[in-house]
Amino acid sequence: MKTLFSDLYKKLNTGFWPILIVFAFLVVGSISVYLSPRSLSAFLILITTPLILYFMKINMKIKIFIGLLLIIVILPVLGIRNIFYLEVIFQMAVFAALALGLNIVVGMAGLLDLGYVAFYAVGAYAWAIFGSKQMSLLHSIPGAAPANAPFFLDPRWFWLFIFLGVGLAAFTGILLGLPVLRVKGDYLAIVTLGFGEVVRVLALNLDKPINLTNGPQGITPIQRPPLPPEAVMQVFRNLLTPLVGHPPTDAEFYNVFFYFLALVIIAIAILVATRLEDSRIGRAWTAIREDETAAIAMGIPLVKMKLAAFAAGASFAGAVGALYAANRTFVSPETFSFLQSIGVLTMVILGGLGSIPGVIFGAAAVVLLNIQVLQNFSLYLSELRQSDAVIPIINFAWKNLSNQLDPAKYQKLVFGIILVLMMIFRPSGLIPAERRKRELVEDKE
Amino acid sequence: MNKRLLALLSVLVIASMALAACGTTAATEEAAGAVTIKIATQSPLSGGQSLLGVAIKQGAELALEQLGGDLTGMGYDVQLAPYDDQATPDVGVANAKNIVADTDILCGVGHLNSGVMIPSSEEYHTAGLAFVSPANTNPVVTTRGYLEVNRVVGRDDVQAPAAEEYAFTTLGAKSVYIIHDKTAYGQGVAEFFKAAAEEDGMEVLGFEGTEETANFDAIVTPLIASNPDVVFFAGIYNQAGVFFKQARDAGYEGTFLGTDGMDSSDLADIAGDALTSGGGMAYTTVAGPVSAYPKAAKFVEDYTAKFGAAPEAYAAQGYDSMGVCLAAIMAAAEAAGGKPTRAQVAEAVRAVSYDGLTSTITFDEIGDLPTAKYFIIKVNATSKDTWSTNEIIDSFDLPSPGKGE
Amino acid sequence: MKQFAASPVYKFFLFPIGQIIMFALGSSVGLSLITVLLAYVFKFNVTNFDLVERSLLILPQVVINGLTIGFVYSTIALGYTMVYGVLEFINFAHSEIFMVGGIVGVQLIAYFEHLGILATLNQYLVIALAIILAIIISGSLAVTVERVAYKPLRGAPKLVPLISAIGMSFFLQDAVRLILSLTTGEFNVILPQFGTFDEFLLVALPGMADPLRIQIKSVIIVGIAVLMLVVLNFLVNGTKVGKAIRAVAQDRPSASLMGINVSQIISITFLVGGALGGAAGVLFALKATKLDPFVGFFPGLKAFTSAVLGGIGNLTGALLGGLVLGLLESFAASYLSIFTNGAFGAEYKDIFAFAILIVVLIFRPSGLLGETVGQKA
Amino acid sequence: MGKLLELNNVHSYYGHIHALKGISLHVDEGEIVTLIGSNGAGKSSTLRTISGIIHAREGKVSFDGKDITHIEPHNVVNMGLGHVPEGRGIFPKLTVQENLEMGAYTINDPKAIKERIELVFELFPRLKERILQFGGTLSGGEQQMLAIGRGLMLNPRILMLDEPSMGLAPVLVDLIFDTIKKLNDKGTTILLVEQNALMALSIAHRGYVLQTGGIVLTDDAAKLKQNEMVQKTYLGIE
Amino acid sequence: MSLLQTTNVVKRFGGLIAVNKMTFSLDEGRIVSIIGPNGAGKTTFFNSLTGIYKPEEGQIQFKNHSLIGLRPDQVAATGIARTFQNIRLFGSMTVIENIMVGMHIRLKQNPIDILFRTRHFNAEELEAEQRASEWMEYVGLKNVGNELARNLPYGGQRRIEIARALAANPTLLLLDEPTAGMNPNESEDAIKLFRRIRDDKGITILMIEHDMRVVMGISEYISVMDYGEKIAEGTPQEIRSNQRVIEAYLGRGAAVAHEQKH
Repeated sequence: MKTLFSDLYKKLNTGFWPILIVFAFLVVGSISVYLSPRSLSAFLILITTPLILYFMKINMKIKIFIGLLLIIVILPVLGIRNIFYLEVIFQMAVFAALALGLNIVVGMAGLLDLGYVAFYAVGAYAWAIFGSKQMSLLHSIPGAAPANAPFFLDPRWFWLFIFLGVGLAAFTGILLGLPVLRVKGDYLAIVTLGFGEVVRVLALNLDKPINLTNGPQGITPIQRPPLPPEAVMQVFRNLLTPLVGHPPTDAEFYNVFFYFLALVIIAIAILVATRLEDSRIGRAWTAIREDETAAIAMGIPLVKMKLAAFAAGASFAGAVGALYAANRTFVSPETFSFLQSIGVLTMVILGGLGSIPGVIFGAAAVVLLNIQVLQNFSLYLSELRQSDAVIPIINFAWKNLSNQLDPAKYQKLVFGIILVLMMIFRPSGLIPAERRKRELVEDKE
Repeated sequence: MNKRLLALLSVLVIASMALAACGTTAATEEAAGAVTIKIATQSPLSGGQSLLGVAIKQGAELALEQLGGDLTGMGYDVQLAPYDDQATPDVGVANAKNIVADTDILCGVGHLNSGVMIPSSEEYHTAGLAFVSPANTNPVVTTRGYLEVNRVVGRDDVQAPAAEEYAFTTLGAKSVYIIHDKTAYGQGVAEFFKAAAEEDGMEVLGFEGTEETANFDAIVTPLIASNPDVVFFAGIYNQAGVFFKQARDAGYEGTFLGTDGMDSSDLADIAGDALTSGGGMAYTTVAGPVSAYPKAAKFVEDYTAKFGAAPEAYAAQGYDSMGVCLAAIMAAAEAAGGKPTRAQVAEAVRAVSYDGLTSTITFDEIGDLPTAKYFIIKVNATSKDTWSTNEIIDSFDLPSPGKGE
Repeated sequence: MKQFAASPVYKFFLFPIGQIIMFALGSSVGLSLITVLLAYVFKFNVTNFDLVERSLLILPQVVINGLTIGFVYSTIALGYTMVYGVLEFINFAHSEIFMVGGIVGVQLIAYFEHLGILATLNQYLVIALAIILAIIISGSLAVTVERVAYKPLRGAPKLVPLISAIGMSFFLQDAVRLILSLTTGEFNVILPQFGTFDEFLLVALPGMADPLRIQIKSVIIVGIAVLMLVVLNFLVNGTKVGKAIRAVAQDRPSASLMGINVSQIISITFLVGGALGGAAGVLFALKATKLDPFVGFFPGLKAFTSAVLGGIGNLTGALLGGLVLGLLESFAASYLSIFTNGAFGAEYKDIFAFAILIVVLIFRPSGLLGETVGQKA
Repeated sequence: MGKLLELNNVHSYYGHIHALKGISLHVDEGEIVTLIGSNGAGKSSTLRTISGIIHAREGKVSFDGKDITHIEPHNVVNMGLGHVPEGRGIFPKLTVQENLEMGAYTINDPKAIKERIELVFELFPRLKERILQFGGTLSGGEQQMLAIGRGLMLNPRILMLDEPSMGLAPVLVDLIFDTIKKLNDKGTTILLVEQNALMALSIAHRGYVLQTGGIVLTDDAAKLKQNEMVQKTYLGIE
Repeated sequence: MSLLQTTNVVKRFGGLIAVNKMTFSLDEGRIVSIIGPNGAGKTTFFNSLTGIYKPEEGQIQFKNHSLIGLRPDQVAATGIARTFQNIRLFGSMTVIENIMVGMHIRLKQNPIDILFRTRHFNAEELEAEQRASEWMEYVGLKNVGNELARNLPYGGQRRIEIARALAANPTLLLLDEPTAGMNPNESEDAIKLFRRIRDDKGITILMIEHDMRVVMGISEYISVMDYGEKIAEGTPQEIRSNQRVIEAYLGRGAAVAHEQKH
């Protein structure tokens, strides 16, 4: 079995095969999504194309060309036909950025953080408070806000708040890091868990004495940055109308807009993460993870480096938080629960702890599983239950399936089983971490 | 290792390519038959809040089964598309986009949590898809003035004052202790109650929010020390029942008060004697007890028969929301003389006058019930079986406050 | 004297009970003193009533509340700490083991009620049977979980079993829900009312007008928890298996070279931890009266925090941590609102618990009774 | 005097690392046999494979005529095969007494255990003085004594010692080797892995030289001592 | 002028005195050993020097600056590098990266350089990599730069540890049992390496060692510790014949055996 697969891989990854396969995926995926925009398998083909592209041995320039074609042209066009896809990719990007940030803390520096979502909350609430009417409502009772209160800032301030989110989250990271640096391993895990809960409880409760977060009601509406000027939009509208079948609305454009924004953020996140990894700082983090005593004896300042890890990891979440608040136009404490932290950690470990392509893949896989595959599966079964379909061999009518066995209710159960099985059969993740080979050294051999 | 993974993946994907091809043909075949109309539900079906979320879905499912016949008679294939929002905004919004992208879906029922409804309804609004909420009492849900967003329940800023009115005027309470569950619903209600109480000059001895569901000792102790005339609990019966029991056990003798979140026979099972001893317990609701509504009695019977358990809170509301959807689609289909558009359905929902389980449902210009009758129900039951012995002791007709200024 | 100290009665009975009493008294008295002191400090902040008087009025009750929940936390925390001691990993699914114990216990009592014999049975016998059943079911469930989800992962990096445990925790929640909904149609389980547990013992306190009211439930919870702690202490320190558990915790390969079946000992550890969790579940159910498949999360989190607070892996630490956390929570939830005149309230009790944890760990990075790091380099 | 322990073409792995590449050796009743070789040559892996901590993927390990290739360590120990691991493996938070009791884990007779402990104390009087001290607080030499003592608790027919002199002061090395000799004189068969080849060869009857997972040389200890390669590589004699 | 001077250093753990009034002086450019029985406090003394432990009393002067109160990384920055008794490499990093970690304090790249891959960054990384492979060759390893450190054989790991310490350009190199687990042949190579380090690079070496062959073969000066105290010091000849050392540490037999061997 093993050799069968690796032989297959070898055969498929030589000569003209790779490019053929990638094109097959691209073309079949695009066309089938275009023709049946609601088909899950069509979308799965399209969405695995980047992964295939990543693994196949193809000239770098062609790779980049295909990648850009997919990202800039194909996906937005198909996405306007079914905005759900843009949402899926948006969430993939959001969680991938979170996973990359957490990967710095857990994967590179080896500091187990179970409250990572706190930094996400900091970024989100920063823009939520200032980009909404909340600043004008500081003294009103949550839920009883007058509707005519003015917005506090112009929506264009959003761009600044992405950076402010980065800064604030990094600062919070240091704030958390400072007192707990002496704490190690599982002790650190519980402290960060506590910290995450503290931030959530604060978001939930800071509606008094002054109403900063609007408590459990959450803050809404939050402004979005304005779209490009009408003249520019008109060009796009004309260009897209024939492809999509109707002139795209502003709402649809916003989906594309956030899609691109998320992609830019994830691209920056990847760049920052890889560059940090391949540097003195990244090496110091790995050294600390492997052996603290030896690292410090090599002159690595533990405090500074751990704080740097916390700050760097947190900053990713800060940026994404601001983006999230603007996209949703609503934030509430429910988004920042402990389970969300666990979710991001799961993505990191499923993907491959310490592996940048791994955690991105992990995030994408979990998002896809959570909001598409499992949902679709249970919808499909629900359709079956409403139809007259019968399971052939055992002659069981789907209609008679007990209501209590409704698969829609048991997504978490399936997810749990997947987690356990993954850990047993692929403990180092889907794409395990690999050390960078240094060319200079290779040359000498 | 990666290589094997990749090879495996490619095999899988090639397999799914084949599947996709089959899928497309299946879809086209289906399109050749009856015209499909889908109605979505979205509520938490898994996780800790699924008890209520499943109730919404099952209520809607029952309604579709019982009331969908007319549409089927017109030659449509009417289907339910249940989505699980997992009580989290992320999933809710993603599902909303998925729902919106399914052009067969003409109307929707959901959500349980205002925190999920508010961001998700932005999507419904932009897509022009009508949604009827069976549970969201947060004012913001409708005060945004979206055509597509409606609800068959009251608002926090209405029923809380009704409860306060009862406490102050009818019970003559001088002091109150307010507890809420730290959800958008509970806290909203609690704040409005507090404002009303302060206006009337009632002494608010405590105002506590808690996410605790099991051990209320720490809250009960100071509560008993301050001995309020009334304890107002803003939350869901699930949590409240335990609280009532523990407070009573610890020696509290005054009256408990709640809102429509208490409206479940399970409350009696959880709290037992605590509901009738001392000053007893009462709650406000837009729906009278089952005994007052023969239709509701039949609903309980049918529901229990189909799902093997009595309906939880919001099941009836889920049923009514679906009823509204179906009535509106019928009306729109008749008017359009074929499968209606989403816009037509949304207009029809707003214009609906539907004879629901609990009352006749119509919507005002922002999607609220224009005036709702609020009943004060005194609980006489100490177990599930005797829930029907509860009595209406008061009722108020209160208009929706509208959009606010 | 020295002989007495070595005698089993002292070592396995008097000493642990003394220790428990010392911990309970020490933390209660300490926190009470701090509270009274703070009451005097804040006295002038609060004008509508006498803060000191109000504080003293509820103080005994607050202490009893804190101790009750504290002992429940301790019992659960021991499960975490036992497993941690041996395998050095956080058994995230322990909160579900605890939940299962509670639900099984309640279901048994409900079944008695269904049979109509609940009222005729001795109430203590009912509780005992519920606890025994919970111990059996939870214990075997814990062992099964270990076999299925953790055993194949021996030797994997630390985070791997953690994620597996999280997966198991999701699985168990929904599996229990599935079973409950299939059998009863819903998944709330409610403890039937029976016996005299809701009644109070009245204890007259000198200098106080009202007698102190202690719920019989609380006494039972504390009593059973103490009993279990003593049994556990004997098991771990006084028996051969206990020594083997400790040996495996300290050096696994070398334990196997002593003829100790390491897998078996690990199973036993899970069995004991699971049994404690199951029993704690019944105690908790006694208090909460209503359970559902998701009820384990918060007590589990608190118990885990207790274990860390006391020094994870250290059994005495788990006991102390649970008591301290339970009391702290009780004090914070009851007094915050009074002291700040309503500005902050019970909702901040979790923040309080975690803040204390952070402060403790800053000064003692390995918890209250954990070993100080840096002995070995 | 038959073959008490025999390894036949044994291959073992740690994950993907091929640690033993076809080891064949035997130890006869009453012998002291020593394995010498550099670090990483596979000496410890051989002992670990014998006692079942890792299992051989190929080949056969037999003890007293019985195949023990796939038997778990706790059962191997029970058959009379003691293993004192490298780094001693003392339980640091059990007392000396408890450590010794652990050594007799599979014996259920308290009286027998007591007797065995007395025998160990006879061999190492120092341990008796430290009876209630925690294992972790002992000095290196005392820990080694405790480890050997613990290994003797089950009265094994063969005792495998992994680097007993490691990290010990020269004075203590002498003491440990004297003890090993004494044990052998009383009838215990010894399989000794030692870094200190000179010492090992001076008390052993026979020896095996291991290199990168295989046996390159075997002979009587005295002859090995004279072997040029052994002298050069392991004895430091130019 | 002595490079390192400790005066009455005391380190306690609870009631146990691990290092007691240790006064010790080390001249620049020498190779000096500390020997003594297990638990005599040698490693604790090392850890006190390098800042891992904070001594309760006493003074430590290095290049005429006090090391008391400095964190280990600050001590390292003053020019003291070390190896460990049980090899402590960063196992999942490659050999070359391990050595580059050793250069941490010498590298000057800041976050801006790192994020924007400035010319300074690239030049420095390239140079560091080059120097790392030079160090690798210096300790006698070839073509293993891209191997994970944990995959190297024992002897190789010992060498990388030394290369990693040397990469920090130290003035003083502390070696904790550097030849433990080596056979005589390998020990001989190690001795040659240590000599070379001192002779070519002028680095002072202080080591803890049990193998008397190594100690006597390379040390110019020896200190003997027992129960936390220095019980003797002197040249190898003096130590070998010191009665107290023989009793506490060497044993009569060993001393005799040693004479025979040479």
